[in-house]
Amino acid sequence: MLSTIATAAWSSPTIDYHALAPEMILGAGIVLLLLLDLFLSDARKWILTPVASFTLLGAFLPVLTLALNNAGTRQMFDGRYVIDDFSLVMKGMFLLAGYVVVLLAADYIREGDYYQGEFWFLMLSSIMGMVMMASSRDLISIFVSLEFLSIPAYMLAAWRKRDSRSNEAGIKYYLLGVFASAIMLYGMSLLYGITNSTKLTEIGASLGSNLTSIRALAVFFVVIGFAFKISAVPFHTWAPDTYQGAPTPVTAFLSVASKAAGFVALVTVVYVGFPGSHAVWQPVFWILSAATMTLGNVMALKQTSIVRMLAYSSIAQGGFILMPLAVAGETGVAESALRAVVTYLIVYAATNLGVFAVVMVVARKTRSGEISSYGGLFSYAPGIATLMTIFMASLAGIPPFGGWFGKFAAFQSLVSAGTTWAYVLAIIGGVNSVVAFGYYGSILREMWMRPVPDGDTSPVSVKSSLAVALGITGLATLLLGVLPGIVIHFGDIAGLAGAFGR
Amino acid sequence: MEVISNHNWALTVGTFLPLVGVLIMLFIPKAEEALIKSVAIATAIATLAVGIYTMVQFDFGNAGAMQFVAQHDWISVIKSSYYIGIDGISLPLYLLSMVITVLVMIYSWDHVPSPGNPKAFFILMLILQTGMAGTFIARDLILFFVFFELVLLPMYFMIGVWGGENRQYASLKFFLYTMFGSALMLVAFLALFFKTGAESFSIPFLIEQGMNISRTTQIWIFAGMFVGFAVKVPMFPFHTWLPDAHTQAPTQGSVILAAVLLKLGTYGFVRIAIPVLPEAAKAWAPYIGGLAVIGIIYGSLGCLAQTDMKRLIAFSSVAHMGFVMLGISTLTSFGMNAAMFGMVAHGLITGMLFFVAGSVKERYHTLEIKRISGMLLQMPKLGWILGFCAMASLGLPGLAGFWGEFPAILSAYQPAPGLSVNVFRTYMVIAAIGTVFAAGYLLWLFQRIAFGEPAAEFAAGHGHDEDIHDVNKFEWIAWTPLLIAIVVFGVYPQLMFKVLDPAVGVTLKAFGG
Amino acid sequence: MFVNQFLILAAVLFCIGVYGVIARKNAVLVLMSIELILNSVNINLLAFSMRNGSLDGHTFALYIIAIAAAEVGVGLAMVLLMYRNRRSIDLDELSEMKG
Amino acid sequence: MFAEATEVALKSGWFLEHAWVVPVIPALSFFLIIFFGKRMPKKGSEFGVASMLGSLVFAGGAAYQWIQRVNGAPEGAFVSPVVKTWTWWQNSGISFGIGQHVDGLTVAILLVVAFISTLVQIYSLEYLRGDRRYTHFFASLTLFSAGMLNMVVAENMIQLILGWEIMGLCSFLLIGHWWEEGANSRAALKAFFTTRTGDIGLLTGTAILFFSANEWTTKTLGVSGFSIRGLSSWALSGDPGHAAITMGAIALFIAAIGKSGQFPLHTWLPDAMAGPTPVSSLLHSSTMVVAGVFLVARLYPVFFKGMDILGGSANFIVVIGGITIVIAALLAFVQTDIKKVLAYSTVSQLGYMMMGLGAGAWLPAVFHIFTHAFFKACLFLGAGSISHSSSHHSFEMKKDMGGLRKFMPITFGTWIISTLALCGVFPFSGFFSKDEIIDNVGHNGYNVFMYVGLAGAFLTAAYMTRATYLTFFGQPRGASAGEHHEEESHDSHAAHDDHADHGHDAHDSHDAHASQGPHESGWLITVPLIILATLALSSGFLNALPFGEKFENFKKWVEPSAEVVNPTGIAYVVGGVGEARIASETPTDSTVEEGEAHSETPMAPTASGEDTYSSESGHSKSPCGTETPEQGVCAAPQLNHAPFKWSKAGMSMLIVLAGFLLSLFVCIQLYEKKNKKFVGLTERNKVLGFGYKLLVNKYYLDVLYEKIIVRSIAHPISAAVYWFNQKVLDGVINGAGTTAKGIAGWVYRNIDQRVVDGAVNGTGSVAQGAGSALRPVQSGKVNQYGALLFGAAAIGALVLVIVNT
Repeated sequence: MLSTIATAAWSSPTIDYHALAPEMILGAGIVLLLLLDLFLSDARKWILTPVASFTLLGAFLPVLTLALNNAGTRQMFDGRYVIDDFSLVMKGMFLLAGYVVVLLAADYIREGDYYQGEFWFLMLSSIMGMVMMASSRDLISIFVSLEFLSIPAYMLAAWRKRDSRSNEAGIKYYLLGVFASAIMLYGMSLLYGITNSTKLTEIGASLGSNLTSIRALAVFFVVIGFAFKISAVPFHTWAPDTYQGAPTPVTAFLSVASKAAGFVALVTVVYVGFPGSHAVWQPVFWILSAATMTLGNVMALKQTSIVRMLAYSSIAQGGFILMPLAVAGETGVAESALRAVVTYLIVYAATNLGVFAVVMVVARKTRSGEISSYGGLFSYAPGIATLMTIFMASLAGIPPFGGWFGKFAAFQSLVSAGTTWAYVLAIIGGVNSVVAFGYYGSILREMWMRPVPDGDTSPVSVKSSLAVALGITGLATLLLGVLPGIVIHFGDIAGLAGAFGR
Repeated sequence: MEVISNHNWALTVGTFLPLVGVLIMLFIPKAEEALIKSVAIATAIATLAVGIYTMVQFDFGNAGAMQFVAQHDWISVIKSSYYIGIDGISLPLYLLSMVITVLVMIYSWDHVPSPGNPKAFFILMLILQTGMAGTFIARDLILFFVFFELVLLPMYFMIGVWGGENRQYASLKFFLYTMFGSALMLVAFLALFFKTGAESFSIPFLIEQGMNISRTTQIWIFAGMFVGFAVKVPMFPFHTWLPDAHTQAPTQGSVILAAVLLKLGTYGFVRIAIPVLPEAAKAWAPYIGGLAVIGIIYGSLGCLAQTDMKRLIAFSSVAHMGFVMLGISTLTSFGMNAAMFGMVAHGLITGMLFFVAGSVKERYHTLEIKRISGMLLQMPKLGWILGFCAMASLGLPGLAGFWGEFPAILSAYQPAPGLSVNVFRTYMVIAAIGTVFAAGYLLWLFQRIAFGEPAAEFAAGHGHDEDIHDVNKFEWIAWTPLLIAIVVFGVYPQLMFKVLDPAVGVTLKAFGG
Repeated sequence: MFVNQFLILAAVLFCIGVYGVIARKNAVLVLMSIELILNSVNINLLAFSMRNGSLDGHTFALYIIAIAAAEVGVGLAMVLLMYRNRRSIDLDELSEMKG
Repeated sequence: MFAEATEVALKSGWFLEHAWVVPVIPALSFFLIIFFGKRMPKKGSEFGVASMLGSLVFAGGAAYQWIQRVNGAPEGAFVSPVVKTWTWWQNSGISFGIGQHVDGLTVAILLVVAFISTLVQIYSLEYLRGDRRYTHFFASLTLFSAGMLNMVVAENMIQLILGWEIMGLCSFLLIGHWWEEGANSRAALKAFFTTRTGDIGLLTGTAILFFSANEWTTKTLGVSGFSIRGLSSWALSGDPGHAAITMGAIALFIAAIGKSGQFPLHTWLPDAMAGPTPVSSLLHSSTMVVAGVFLVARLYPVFFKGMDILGGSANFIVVIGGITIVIAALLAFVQTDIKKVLAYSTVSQLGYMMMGLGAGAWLPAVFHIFTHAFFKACLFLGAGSISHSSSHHSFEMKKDMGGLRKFMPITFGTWIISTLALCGVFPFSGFFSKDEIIDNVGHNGYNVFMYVGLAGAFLTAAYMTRATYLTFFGQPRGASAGEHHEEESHDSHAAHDDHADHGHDAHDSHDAHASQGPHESGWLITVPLIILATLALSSGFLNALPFGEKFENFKKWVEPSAEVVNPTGIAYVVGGVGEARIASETPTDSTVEEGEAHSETPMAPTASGEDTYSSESGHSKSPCGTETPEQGVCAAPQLNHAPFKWSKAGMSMLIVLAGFLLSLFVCIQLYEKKNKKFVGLTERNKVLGFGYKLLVNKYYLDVLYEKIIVRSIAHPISAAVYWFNQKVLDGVINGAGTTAKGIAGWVYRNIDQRVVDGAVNGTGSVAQGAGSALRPVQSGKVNQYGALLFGAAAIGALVLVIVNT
């Protein structure tokens, strides 16, 4: 039998270079970084930062061109690698998010003398993994890009070598990550066994909508793998420790980009691979979503360290993003659910990166990660405080800042499903969004209403790169809130929902 | 709805002009306090000018119809549009919000509460102004929601930063309450949207489609909106945020809160909940009325229990809004008119009372009713103004308060067809009893604070003298318009009713008038 | 063909691996256990591939082996780092951050 | 019978057409005083006096022209009131008008009010000279008059309520005029609060009547259900359902009880004496407190039907009136404060009026308002004069008065005249009104209440005698005797002490009084007294029944004749075509009005100020009130009048005389002879034998009177009543506040702060708690994380497997 396969004629696949341009540019950039790092003297390593950032922006250009000349969906490797609106939007998001992270990290890395070259190299590789993830439509490529984006992330988390916390963060992230992906792989292997294919479309076709226990098991295990990535309760345990231990820019990166990547994978798998078996994943997502936002919020209320609080907050946000998926299988909801997820991801990315930018700015001054260190920020750094207020309000979902629209879209798709469970989840979500203000508000309270803890009211100095980051994220947050139309336009991605054939 | 006036830019400008002012102020250094204040006040006055222009251009003969209508795409993908317009119901509140803002700012000229920082303070007030005005002109649920929420943060900071000892608790409570309400409200809006075929969020459209929804569904959707608006009103039992917020808020905050923010809730009922969901409104009316009268009695009792002047006034708001809600719950245009009038009257009067309370606090450094007395001897003008407001507030005929209160009671005698007459007549009697309580607590307050000899600790030569001075220039400027308005609307209520009446008639089409 | 035995074997390996991950305190052993799981997956894939007569399973397995190697590399590096920092590779000591 | 109605033009006139000006004048002058008063030479008082004179002139003119109008009309014809309405505001088709409704009752009361107000203001010029808040005082006084006058001319209920409430406000301000003392402001609060309690009735009653009547009135008369005219005719039209009108009437009467100090809401009235004496004289004797009575008289048809007056059985009004008479009169015995005596006497007089109205004696009751105003005002001003000039600003009869007749002859004389009038002694005015009431009450079959009335007369005579005696006879005591009070004692009875009225700056003049000792007051005080006394003497002859028909002018002028008239006939009376146009000019005016104004009466006279009415010739007894009119409407119920009999009059005279003598005797025994006399008596009783009994009998009588009658009346009964009054009723009124506060406190503490608020805060703390409860999950141990991860997976898998197989 093997012989027959061996003798099968080899035909090289046609490659659409325009479609692959982003990945290629990234790859080129990565290589360039490696070489420069090899040959540059330490004094001139600063060049690496611009290289990294320009690589990302460069990779963003073809994404734009692809988006603009809408030649419809481009497929490669007989549909295993697809560039459609959805993947383009997400690629764009990953690249820009990556760019902002570079801005955040620039000074941090340089001052910390943390092996700049390797750092950028790993970060770009991880972003590359994400970019690939957005297009993967095959179990293998999904797995590969997943590891591609994870493994560098493990190392980035443990980046501060001599800091035992960073180390601990890395190991926890790593072990649990690998464990989860192992479980996921087991699920994938079952899937392959059932459907005799690794291509999502075929899997979707042959899975259909009739479920056996083994199929359910397979689907569930796969879902778990990504549930870990998006740190959904109860697969979230790594997140707080890792976020707290990892270097702040890395935390920002993990909490935004890699979470988003997890969602992308999840959406792809669910929409393309398991459209029929929503009987399995809908309840799973329902439970995950409810548990995630509730537990995330409740835990966040208790935190005193800002970063850890943000970790739980981002867990809770993940819960909100999951909400629409819990009803995505209902008639006619798929599209709005997908739109909601994407919109929310984009808004969340902009806001959360902004938050971390502020955190870094403040940490540079106060040298403390405690929430209490934000006391009286408004009195000596009104600008920063105002920005933070905007970000917090956005996370809490208060108009007119971006966040409200993300929540709105989520609620909208829930209500449009119109089932009792949908309404129940909507109510839970509503209550949670109120509880959430409990801790977002506590930061506002610190900044506006509390005195300066150590009475040091010297103005805060903002590094230019951070200033740029703040500018971008702040503007984006505001713009997304006032004119959400622009995102939602990108979010208009019927292509993927097509798999639902209903 | 067809565009009646070609001045439809007026509303947009009137709403967003304050934000322009904010932008300008952002670039003025903090130290330039006088400049900041004058820019802010100038902006507010300019806004008011636009508002007055709107009023002048307003076609009163056609007050029932939407005017200055402007409609543009906004978030096309969720079928929500930037759709604004103004009619007889919106106009008074729209203007009220502007007037109050101007007056409050003038008052703030030399009353910026600690910890100072007028820049932020005035900026917040301007943002508030935009939110309030926008809510009153929004014709699109999502737009309404956005404006409705927009007022939250500024008020949160006003209370939390410039408030009293217990401000942080109060502000957070205020915020969580309102947010909880609006979360459910949003869900209700969405449900409404989908039940009407997911075609549009525009209120007129929903009014046409709303009655096709099945009764039970309507009731559920209404429930969501009810919570959202009732918290804002606030109706018993959602009122507990109010006393804290009012007591802790700075004077300006209390005034704006009482004068305008509370009206957002009642306005929501009149503008959205009731016309869109007539069936549900019928089903809910008795309960709303019931809660309203409970609120009346309950608020009054609350007042009698208070030892703090400001808190007393705050509770009186609960009682007064009870009258408003009673009027609304009758679902008759008579009661609705009364309610609308009551809103504005309450805005003027209670706003004024809070101003006075603020000035009292500023002079005596306390609001404890026990400690203050003989104000008439030390500050006759302030004392008599307090007396005047108390009289107006307890619904003395010839002053604005009466025309909100009495017709509301009257209307309860004959609720809309389909509502239980006996129930509402009972409400009527209870409400009438409420008026007595009103007289009770207000005069009681006035008697103890204004009459008698000044308390020893504040008598001449006991340290506080320099603070204890009579009404000053800025206070006069800020108060006179309110006082005059109270008298004018009291003597000639027709001024407002002739604007409200047609609009209310249109609103209540579903109930046959 | 007799696929089931392979599947059972894979399942058993999987369980052993999971047990190892949960029960072992020694980081290296945990790594080993994870390897076990991965290999159980490989066995699954190969078995299915044989049954279905398609090469995808094999391809997948190859990828897994390759990436697993990389993973273990990173993993061991981290464990080494841990040993440097604390002179111990007992996972229970990794609980500075909690709550 | 209705067909051959003959159209006759009724006279009208400028003053009549413009009666609404009467309240407007003082209203305007109020603002003048407020804004410019302080800067005027006379501190604004001149505005007040001038405006009151102005209103007096207008009222007089209106009265005169009304009389012309009546005289111009054929005998017994219904003289339609001069009505004008302007739409004040409109709300969903319901228009709230404002305007005037001028008829006999209106002009009568207008005249009284304007007149008394004028005198009182003149009086106050002197009485309050140098007062700290002189200007405020006149402002409030003027505003008060405006309110009262407005209520009297009111065309509809809303306008009436307006005036009613303004009076309430002013009484608050005036009673509390010297608010430095807690007692005064408390009294003010109490007064306002009590009357306000009654107002619940006013509001609900108005609402009930409006909604029940509006349809009918709009249909038939083209006026809203608030219109007094409309309500009156509606009440008699047979349209109203029994429940509605009864409820309405009762509600309104509750308001009247509050305002007119009827039992059981009368307790505020005596306390209201805390105000300056002119205030007591104006507000709490002659004008404001009769507002309640006026309300009943104004809407008489409503009460007539609602309370089923003349229905044979006792009704609410008459009962309340009766009780009030006795209760109040008894209370008057135990007072030592002269103003309180007068206050209670006022209450009991109001009781008479109510009883009269309740028993169908409409005219005598109204007439009693009229006459009572004069002599009661006179009495109060007299009391003021005493305290002002003789008793060192004290009102304590026993402590500070006595034997004043020599010092203040004018005051004394006027006092005596008014007292006689009050007691209803022939030929003083009181006789013609009060006696008529008693008489008609009996004649209408309310015999029990006739006796109550007579008993009241007896008591009145008795307590007035006592008061007079204590004040003017015997030896000067206390302040009148020139003693100086220690400041403490001075303040000890501060509540009724006018020392504050000169302010602290005027202590010299203050002491001047004392040093001079008792003396007659200045002309600004005595002149009003004299005028009032004259009227107290003479006003009765306006309706002197005993002297036959031609003396019954008041009846002729004031009482509306009960007669079926053409609805358009009434409804047309928008004050002539001219005013009709005015009415129709107001944009939001109800179209109905124009409708009936123009279409329904084609033969509408063109001359402005002429009205049409229709009378049926040879029509003996009107069906009004008894059965429903077939066509047309009634404006007033058919009442019957008791023929005057000297016998009855004589009887009541005797009773009064008895009361007088008895009281006088007792007083002499008590206050003149003191105890030594009967101390000796008892000794002699013990010592002497049976034979002297007859002699002794006198003393037995003495003892009898003193120990038993007086004591039993004075102490147990009236003390009991007083106790009941002070403790129970007062307790209720005051207690209402305190208990309310108590409840409030409890609710606030437990419900509001604990339950409602607690629920909210509770959720917060729950969330917090949950947070800490969940922390162990985040143990930080990798293996446990892994276990959790896989555990969740396994459970999920298990569930799915089970579900899907």
